[in-house]
Amino acid sequence: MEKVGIVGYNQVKLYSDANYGRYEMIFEAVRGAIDKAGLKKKDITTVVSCTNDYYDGRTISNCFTVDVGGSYLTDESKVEMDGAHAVLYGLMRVLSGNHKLAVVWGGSMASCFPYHSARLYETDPTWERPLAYVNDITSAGFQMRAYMEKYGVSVDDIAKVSVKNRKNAAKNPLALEEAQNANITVKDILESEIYADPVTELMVAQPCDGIAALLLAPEKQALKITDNPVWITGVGYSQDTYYLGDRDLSTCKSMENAGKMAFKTAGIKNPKEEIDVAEFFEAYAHEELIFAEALGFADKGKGASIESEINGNLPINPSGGAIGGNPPCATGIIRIIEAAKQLTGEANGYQVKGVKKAIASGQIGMCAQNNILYVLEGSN
Amino acid sequence: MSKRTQRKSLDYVKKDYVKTRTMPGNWYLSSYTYKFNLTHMQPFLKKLKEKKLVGLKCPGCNRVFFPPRLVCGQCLIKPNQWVDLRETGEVASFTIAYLKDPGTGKVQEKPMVLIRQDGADTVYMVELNPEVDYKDTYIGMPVKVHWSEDLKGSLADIEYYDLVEDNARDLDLHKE
Amino acid sequence: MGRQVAIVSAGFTEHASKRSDVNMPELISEAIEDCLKKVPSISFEDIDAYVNGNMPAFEGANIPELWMTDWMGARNKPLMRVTTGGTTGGTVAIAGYYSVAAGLPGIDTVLAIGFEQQSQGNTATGLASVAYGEITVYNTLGITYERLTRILSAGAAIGVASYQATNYMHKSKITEEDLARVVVQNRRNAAKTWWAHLKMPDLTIEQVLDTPYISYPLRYGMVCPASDGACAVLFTTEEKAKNMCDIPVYVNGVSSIAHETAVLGYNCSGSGQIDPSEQLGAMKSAELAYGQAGISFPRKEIDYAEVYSPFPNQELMWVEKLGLFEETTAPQMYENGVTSLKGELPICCSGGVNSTNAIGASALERPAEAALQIMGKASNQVPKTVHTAIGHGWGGSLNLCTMMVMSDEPQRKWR
Amino acid sequence: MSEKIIVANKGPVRAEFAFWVGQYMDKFYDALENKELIGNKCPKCGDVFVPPRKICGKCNEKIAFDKNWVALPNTGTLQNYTITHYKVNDRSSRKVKKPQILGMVQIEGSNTAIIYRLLNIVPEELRIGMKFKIEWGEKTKGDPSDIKGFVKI
Repeated sequence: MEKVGIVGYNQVKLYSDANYGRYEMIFEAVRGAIDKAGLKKKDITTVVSCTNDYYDGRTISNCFTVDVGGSYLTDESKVEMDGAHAVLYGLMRVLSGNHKLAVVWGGSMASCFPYHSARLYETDPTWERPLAYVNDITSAGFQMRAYMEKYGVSVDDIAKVSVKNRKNAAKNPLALEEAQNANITVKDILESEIYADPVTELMVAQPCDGIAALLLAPEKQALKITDNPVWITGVGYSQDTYYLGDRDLSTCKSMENAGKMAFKTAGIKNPKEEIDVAEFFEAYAHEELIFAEALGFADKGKGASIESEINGNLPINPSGGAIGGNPPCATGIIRIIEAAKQLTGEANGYQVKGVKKAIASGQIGMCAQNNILYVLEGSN
Repeated sequence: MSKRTQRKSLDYVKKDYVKTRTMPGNWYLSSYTYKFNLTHMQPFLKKLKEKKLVGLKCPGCNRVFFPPRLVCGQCLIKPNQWVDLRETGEVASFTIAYLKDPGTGKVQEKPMVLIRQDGADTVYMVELNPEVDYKDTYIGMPVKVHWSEDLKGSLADIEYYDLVEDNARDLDLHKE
Repeated sequence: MGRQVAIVSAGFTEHASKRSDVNMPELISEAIEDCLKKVPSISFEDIDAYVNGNMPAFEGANIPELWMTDWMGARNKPLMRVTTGGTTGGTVAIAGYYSVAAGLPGIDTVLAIGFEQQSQGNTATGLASVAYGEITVYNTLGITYERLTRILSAGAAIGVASYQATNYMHKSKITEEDLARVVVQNRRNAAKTWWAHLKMPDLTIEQVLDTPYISYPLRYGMVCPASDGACAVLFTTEEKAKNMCDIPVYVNGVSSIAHETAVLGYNCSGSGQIDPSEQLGAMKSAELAYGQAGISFPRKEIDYAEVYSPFPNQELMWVEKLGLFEETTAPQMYENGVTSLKGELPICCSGGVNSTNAIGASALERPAEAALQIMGKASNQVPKTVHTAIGHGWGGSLNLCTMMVMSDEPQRKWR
Repeated sequence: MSEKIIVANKGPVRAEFAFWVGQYMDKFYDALENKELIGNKCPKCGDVFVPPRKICGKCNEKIAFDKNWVALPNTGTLQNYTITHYKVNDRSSRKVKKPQILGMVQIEGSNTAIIYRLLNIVPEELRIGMKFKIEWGEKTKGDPSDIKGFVKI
């Protein structure tokens, strides 16, 4: 795969109930990204948006965002998955050689829709949906139990992930205020209310309001726009089967496949050695460990042994990850932006030292059914 | 919409399929909210109360938006110049809706129009004076704002649009 | 950068107003089966990635691809979902093209699937929900819901199309008979297409004009049905395509242009499309796609066109806007039989969207059918040899437009 | 311009849907109505699916409708469980006082697990690998609610 450069990005601050209109927020994100890159509207050749009809409460959710999203008389499309998948489509459009500058934006306002109901609409309507026993809440419980039971992982290890991410989020000014907590302890996490046993409320990435935008350009074009682009050198994505009863929830097959494809594309032989920082879309604390294991950073069941603090061996989610704020459809883009920030040295306050290669992931579906992984490299 | 209109479809070659049972599902839009920023609308609404029309002009492309618009898509900037507009406009497009009166069951024809205010570069949906016969509606028909008696500083201050008597009307051979 | 992409196969399901015998995944598995049947050398193992789409509000299921994984054979495979309303199918086709063109390692053969099972939901509510959010702004700004219902009673897609129809009729000075003629041609063509929905072999113009108005100038007999159905198209690289079928169809140009919405603007702001039949977006998308494909004289170079026209006035309008005919001359071409099956430039010989509209699949069926015409495998095959064809899609509030230009020869000099 | 004016408007309507279940599920629900459990078997790998499917995702093999049906017992093994106070439906989600215990139970003779409530059991008793049996609803209607839940054997 040829390199594609990230030449600009912008994310609005995450709020649980933002004092923003939807269009205003989209405009702020997109305009901000274009301004950051020092470009104009006419430089945009393609726009890929990421919204979801059931999150926005309207069919054709990209219909009215043409003006504010920068796609006026521009080659436009919409991906209805996670934001990271929209970046994939933007990447494909750039790689095809048809486009010089792709704007990818995505996000939604979780304060405006019944999140769990919208997730319930994902389930099999002929079998599971009428009774709603399978939903995003219960599936999280099943996943964590399967992981703990199979490998004998202690609940403390999982709570530690949430502690780390919430402490990291406190250093990230754009993270969700409710998730920022510099003084949180494992005890606080375990004593918070039960979400779906064994998952507790504070292990969950809380849905919130937010939009993020990203600019992609082919190699030569990227170097014209900025001296310091971040390169996407590898991508992999994969989808697991649907029924929870068919899957081994203690691991993540789709992340494994995505990792294989991404590392192969980027020419990474030994991810454990080569990757300096990881930004995962962990919808729940245990998913961070499952993902790290699926990618081979630790043996199965030993994910908690990774030194994932900011100054650790392999820092994971120095920005606070999805636990630091999870705006549906934007989280994946934000992960890529945060990984890019680490590579350019812009992660003020939570910068990891000496980052050369980073990974970022996005996911969708119950128990992370579909995963996508990016490998990013800095320009120096 | 469809329940109130008369239906008649054409026959076609049909094939029947095995009928299986269904499972119910709902999409409660009433559990959703829609957030909008209407700050840019306020000066416009204030002027309406004074029986004045203003549009928002984009400094990039000089298009005038009536009603005002948050962002100009062409330039991707927020327009910020207010311009005064006249009360007249013209029918840019129209269609006729056929609605069954729920009480009598009689079909009523109603013209639906898009009006472009003179001096503006956008069209918007409004009502015509109910006395205008649907057969008289045509593209390019000149119209004028009919103000509501009770001005509240809302869009309803423009109650409907009156037809402006136009001598050239009968010369338009191609009116629909 | 980039590489040549080819279509090697396309499959359909039977379309009907109620496919009550299957659920959504079973429906698409029928289309996939039909698609793979035409390329015997290909099995599920050879498909590297999937692109999917439908218009979810019509079925009430969010991201149904997750559930359908096994039925598509997509277990442990890359999958991407794209949806853009009416153009969903076109978008899916274009995403299928880009998936191959991008040249991501290991992704050579991509199956693009579009589907819709509209009988499961209420199409009118589904369509209207596009604007509910915007309508509430009108209410906030002082217009009562009662009055809003009156203003909007022309309703949703049919509403925007009828505005467009009046404008088009005004410009080209045609009568309703011209509109009915398009319908008759389409429905008679549909009768010869195995998967089409409204098959009316003996339809006449009088019969169409005998139906009541739905909203002027469109009558019940003129508008598209709401169908259940699915379509699958197989994209692959130039090298692989040669081994898969006799006549691979090369995709030489794609575009999907968005324009601002017609009739109802965002945030209660009115629309910049003063004349909804002007369609700058369609013109720009044609320009872009023809540019990529190296087509300078569309009228001469294109042998077959599938345009997305739920309403007859749109078919006339699109063929003009896409450069196939001069402005306002399309109605005459239909009258003279230029666009008929045996004509010089046949249009929508599958019956078009006017006869079969499973929304998420419709715009994918256009390039699919155009590709089959080039391969010579179409159900209602045109007698002349088709070298270059286009598949077009339209959606949103008259603001989204997709184009795909296909040919039996790869575009050698492309960029 | 002065202060920001944000309005949050409620949506007006709801859309109703009726999902066709397809012939495979229809047959399955017919059996449920008679308090029987059936599944179908992949002719290639021999995996048995409850509820039945048209295609085996593992071998991408089409399972013919007219054969491959398997009658299954109403007992199974607990594979996984969770406890939650949340109740979700199409309209909203809310917290209820009494938590629901949901179990993933693999029906004997099948290769997938189905998710239902576990009845008459306290969380402390739960162990993965426990045997459960189906508690049928009093009045069956031919839909998923015919299975009321699972009870410990």
